[in-house]
Amino acid sequence: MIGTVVENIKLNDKYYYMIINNKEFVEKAKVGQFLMVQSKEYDYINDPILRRPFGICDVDYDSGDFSILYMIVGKGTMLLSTFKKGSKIEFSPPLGNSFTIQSKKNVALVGGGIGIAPLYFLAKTLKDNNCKITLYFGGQSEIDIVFLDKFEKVVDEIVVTTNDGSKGMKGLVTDPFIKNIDHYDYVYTCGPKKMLEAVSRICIDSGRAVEVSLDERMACGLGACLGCIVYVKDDDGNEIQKRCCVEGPIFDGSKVIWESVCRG
Amino acid sequence: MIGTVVENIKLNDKYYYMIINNKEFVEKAKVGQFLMVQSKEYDYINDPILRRPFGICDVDYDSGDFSILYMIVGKGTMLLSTFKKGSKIEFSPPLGNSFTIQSKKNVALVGGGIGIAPLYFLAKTLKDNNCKITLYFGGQSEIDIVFLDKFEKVVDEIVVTTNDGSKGMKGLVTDPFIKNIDHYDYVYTCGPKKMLEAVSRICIDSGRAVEVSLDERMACGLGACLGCIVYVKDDDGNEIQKRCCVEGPIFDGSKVIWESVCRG
Amino acid sequence: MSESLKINLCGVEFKNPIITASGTFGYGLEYANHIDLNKLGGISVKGISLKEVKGNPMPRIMETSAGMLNAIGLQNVGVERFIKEKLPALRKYDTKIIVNFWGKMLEEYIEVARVLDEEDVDMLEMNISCPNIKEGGIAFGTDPKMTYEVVYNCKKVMKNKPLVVKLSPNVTNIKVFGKVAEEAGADAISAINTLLGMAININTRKPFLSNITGGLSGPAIKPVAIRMVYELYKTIKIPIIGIGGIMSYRDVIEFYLAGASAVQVGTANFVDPEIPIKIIDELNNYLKCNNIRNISELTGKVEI
Amino acid sequence: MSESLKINLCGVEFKNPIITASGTFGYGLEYANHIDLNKLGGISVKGISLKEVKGNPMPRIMETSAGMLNAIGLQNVGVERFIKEKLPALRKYDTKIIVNFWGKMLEEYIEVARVLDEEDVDMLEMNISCPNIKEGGIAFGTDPKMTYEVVYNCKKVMKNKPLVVKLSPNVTNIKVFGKVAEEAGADAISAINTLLGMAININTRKPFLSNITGGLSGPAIKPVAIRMVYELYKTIKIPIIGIGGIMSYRDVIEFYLAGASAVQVGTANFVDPEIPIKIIDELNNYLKCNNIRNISELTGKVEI
Ligand SMILES: Cc1cc2nc3c(=O)[nH]c(=O)nc-3n(C[C@H](O)[C@H](O)[C@H](O)COP(=O)(O)OP(=O)(O)OC[C@H]3O[C@@H](n4cnc5c(N)ncnc54)[C@H](O)[C@@H]3O)c2cc1C
Ligand SMILES: Cc1cc2nc3c(=O)[nH]c(=O)nc-3n(C[C@H](O)[C@H](O)[C@H](O)COP(=O)(O)OP(=O)(O)OC[C@H]3O[C@@H](n4cnc5c(N)ncnc54)[C@H](O)[C@@H]3O)c2cc1C
Ligand SMILES: Cc1cc2nc3c(=O)[nH]c(=O)nc-3n(C[C@H](O)[C@H](O)[C@H](O)COP(=O)(O)O)c2cc1C
Ligand SMILES: Cc1cc2nc3c(=O)[nH]c(=O)nc-3n(C[C@H](O)[C@H](O)[C@H](O)COP(=O)(O)O)c2cc1C
Ligand code: FES
Ligand code: FES
Repeated sequence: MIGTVVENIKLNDKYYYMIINNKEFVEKAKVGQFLMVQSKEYDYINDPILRRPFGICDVDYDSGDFSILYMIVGKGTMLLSTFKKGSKIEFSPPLGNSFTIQSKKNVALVGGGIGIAPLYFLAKTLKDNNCKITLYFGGQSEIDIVFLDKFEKVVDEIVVTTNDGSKGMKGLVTDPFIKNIDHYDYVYTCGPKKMLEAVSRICIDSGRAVEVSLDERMACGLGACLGCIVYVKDDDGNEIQKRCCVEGPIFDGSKVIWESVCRG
Repeated sequence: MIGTVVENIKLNDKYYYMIINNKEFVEKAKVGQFLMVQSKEYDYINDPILRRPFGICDVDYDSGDFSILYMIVGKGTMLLSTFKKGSKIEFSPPLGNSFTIQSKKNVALVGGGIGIAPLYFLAKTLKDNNCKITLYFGGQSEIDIVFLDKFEKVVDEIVVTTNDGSKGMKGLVTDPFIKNIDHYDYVYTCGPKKMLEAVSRICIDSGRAVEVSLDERMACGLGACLGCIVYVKDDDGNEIQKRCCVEGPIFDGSKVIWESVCRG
Repeated sequence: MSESLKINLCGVEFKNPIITASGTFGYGLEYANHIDLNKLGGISVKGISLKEVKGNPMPRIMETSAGMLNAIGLQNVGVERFIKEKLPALRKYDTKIIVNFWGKMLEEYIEVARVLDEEDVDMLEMNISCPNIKEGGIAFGTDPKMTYEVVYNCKKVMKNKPLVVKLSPNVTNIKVFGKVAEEAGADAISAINTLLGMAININTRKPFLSNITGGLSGPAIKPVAIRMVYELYKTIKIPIIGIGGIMSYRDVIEFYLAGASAVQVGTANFVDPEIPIKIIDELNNYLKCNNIRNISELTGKVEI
Repeated sequence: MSESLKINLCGVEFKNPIITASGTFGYGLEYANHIDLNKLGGISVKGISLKEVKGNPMPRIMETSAGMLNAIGLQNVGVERFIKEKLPALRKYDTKIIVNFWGKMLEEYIEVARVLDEEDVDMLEMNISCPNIKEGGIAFGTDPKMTYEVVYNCKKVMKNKPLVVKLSPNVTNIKVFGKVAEEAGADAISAINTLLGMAININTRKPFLSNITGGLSGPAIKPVAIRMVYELYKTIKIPIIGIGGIMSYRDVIEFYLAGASAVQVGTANFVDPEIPIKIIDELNNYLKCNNIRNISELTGKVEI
């Protein structure tokens, strides 16, 4: 698919927010899905070569806009940050499975750093479904706490933590979360592997359902290359392979075999 | 060296004109020299990889601006055409030898297509040296005849030819040139190999000195890789090797062994 | 459908010479919702073995300059499930099906070839880049004697289908392997498979791939692939399917000039699943503009 | 000058491990007006032969995706003129001089080695990627017996200088060649030379290089180079100079982790002559930030 860059906003030195217009994409997009974005503007250039996966951060059904929130990591995201308003950009349709949407429940969203990205679309959808939402948002430092103003309008409560205490409480996001776990019926989480694993264990221990969104390196995004395998337990407890791009990126946190997950 | 793009003007679908600011470069630039330009904006991208050679088209000692006139050929020039005003651009210092500047002579400049580029800087310099200048400018078609308004202010006479007759006389640029060869003391030429060879033969036959500017594929531009060899006859008539980037790009047209020249 | 792209490869009629490369196109079906499979000349499916294989631990892929490394570990559902679960759905599309296959021992190669030869597929493509566990891990594709053995013995049990042998580029002299495969009865050669490479994450100090090394593919390797197709064309008489870094119709023409009679598009499918279709359209256009009646006229037409 | 980059390679003290690669840096002097040669760890000069060589007809170079092909044809002024015309000027700079050399026959290799061993140079680097005209064009670097012969015989006549043997990557098993060179007396290995490639101009239908094929270099080949350095490090005890696609200090670290004790920067010199100097500065900084006392601590430290 091809879209037009509506905005490509630098939030700070580490994070950017890109709004893209494409009606067809927006009509198909489901909450929790991702897309593969071509980060080079010219197809006659072969470096970088693969598309990059990003979670859908927000969609606007009226305007046909959708957005990604991204962190500068390497050459793909550096290039993305150079896209100017009005440029054309290439990407896949919405890919992967989606979050299960609860209604009228007390839910917790636990986001670590850039893991916050798909949680915004989720929060909006849950709000529409009359959930009471608490956002736990952890980062390394102040710079990682972005998008708070947007979340404030959607969620009922926000708890911020940073490792260095430069914003919110000092510590890990799981510290306040574990204390309040009893308040929630359902938990959704996205972020670094260590955090997802910790959140999942907390949920398992207290009998809460938890959905995690996983990042695996991807080449095709379509289930063809088998580059993005995640090992999970099936209902009988057997270890089985799932493709993060097709059967994921959303998994039941209690089923994931965490040692097999390689992306941070 | 690093400069700032002052302008990057699309002249038509095939030709662009880029003005770059760098005082140090301009101070060093000699007429007939070229530079190696990095056509990608980000050094973390490895395709395209090599710099591209372009003739110095014009310099402005006051402002510290210089310019290149370029034709879209492949990925390097396509990328160059996307540079925006104000962007940084990387390039080598002025490289190669330079044209011999005549004073108070009747001179002819013979340019074919993009070969016109270095002839503008040359024409300005010759005019400052009180030469009477005729420009012969040949192209495939109307689209190839660019920069005429600029030349009009500098040269005394312009003869335009196109292969298809869409602008100027129909035919080869050598047709009118051969008729008038007796008027000139000195000839300078740049363009496709076939034209350079023809112009050189005409000059040899009528005993005129001729300087040609040659394009060879280049990797280093500094005389190190030996990728740009041109075979010429030395004073004793022996075939010797010259590096187009160091001992060229300007050669005595009567000495070049034309079969050895591979670039069109 | 255009006449100018129709080709006949070992008796099989392809509507065009654009085949998606094994391992980059799954079992074909994964792409069915994204592009029109009916437009493709053919599909070479993920390498099939006798039994299901789970592949390597993660991570399995990494990008490099103008290329990528993969060490999927030949994960596949095994020949039986392939025939039962994948083939019927795939056969509904109007495109040729090439089954890429491999084994850990000679006997496995022979058995898979025997089984597939009886099935409703168009061609078999033997991948000899995999290490032979019986012979201590030396790949079938890097020892000419082993190449001969495996090709000869598979061909012996195949009564119906043409056999394409896919060569490894990780050899000193590709011509030797082309020649040996031809002598052993191969109907065509496909070249090249991936170059063996490695990349290390300097932050973690670990290799990017769990398998340590992996196969390098993409435009980075195209010059090596073109050279090998050229060398093979001068050496053997059977047709060559050119593979390696194809991104556009220009690359296809380049492979044809070097000596190819068809091509496979691999990594490009990840870059944009539309690329094979775009290539077909652009090739059509190119041939028309250049008054070339059939693309086969270009095979080996590099002017030396 | 920083202690953290100082290395000792076969008894020669380098102020840093960044050496410019043979053929990409001329005789060094070409770059003297463009960068400060005194900052470089060393310079490996263009491959020298017994007699002057004029090289291949044009065209000799072509760009490819993230790389380039070259078929310069080993043009050089010959050992005598090199010593007379180039070496004295080059020696004025405070950097180590490695003389890359080659021959068309065993006897030429030996003769050049003998001559250079007596000169004021720091190391010899034997290029064995060139075809041996006596043995019908088989490269010295693709037949282990020939590799042994040429290394052993050159080493025999060398009394003073360390001998680096530069391996060709166009072989099935690089470990065999590293082992053989080591056994024959090589003091170090450098790897890799260029991969054999080819590119065709689809408009003219001619190869882009007059020589038809050429050597592929640049970031495109880095994964192959890293893999080979890693394989060599596991196989031999003598130090390895890593080469292939180095563009930044990160690539240098990657080569070190794979097993390199020094590196050479080649194609990058064309991209920007400042790159080797930038790399040195950035390495310094990297080592400081990571509390690494000397870069040698990183050799072979990839975590498997
Ligand atoms: C399903 C999914 C959703 C994602 N959503 C977001 C998001 O909303 N916002 C965001 O900033 N990032 C997201 N990521 C991570 C994002 O894809 C990477 O940060 C990005 O690909 C880095 O590319 P690069 O070229 O800048 O980095 P490089 O390190 O240069 O990339 C090299 C290769 O590694 C891959 N890679 C690098 N980091 C990651 C990673 N963390 N996960 C997967 N692949 C990686 C790249 O895709 C590329 O193929 C998501 C990843 C996945 C799989
Ligand atoms: C001394 C000199 C002066 C030049 N001056 C000008 C000028 O003023 N204006 C202008 O438009 N062009 C000029 N050229 C030609 C210009 O360098 C090429 O058109 C340009 O490099 C094409 O790059 P590309 O990536 O668009 O094409 P591609 O074909 O994709 O380039 C591939 C490779 O081939 C080389 N190449 C392609 N065409 C040429 C060519 N004609 N000459 C040399 N190398 C080539 C490129 O540099 C690159 O390394 C000059 C060349 C030389 C040697
Ligand atoms: C992820 C991936 C998986 C692959 N799996 C196979 C395979 O199972 N069998 C095989 O013969 N080749 C396999 N290959 C090699 C490709 O079919 C092809 O030969 C190679 O990628 C070069 O082509 P390309 O540069 O167009 O990708 C695989 C390549 C990739 C990138
Ligand atoms: C133009 C050119 C000329 C070369 N000439 C030589 C040579 O004379 N001797 C040699 O051993 N290697 C030669 N090489 C190979 C390089 O020294 C180096 O091994 C190779 O380019 C890989 O490194 P890179 O990717 O950093 O360029 C040459 C490479 C290039 C690009
Ligand atoms: S990314 Fe290819 S299978 Fe998931
Ligand atoms: S371009 Fe390298 S010697 Fe001329």
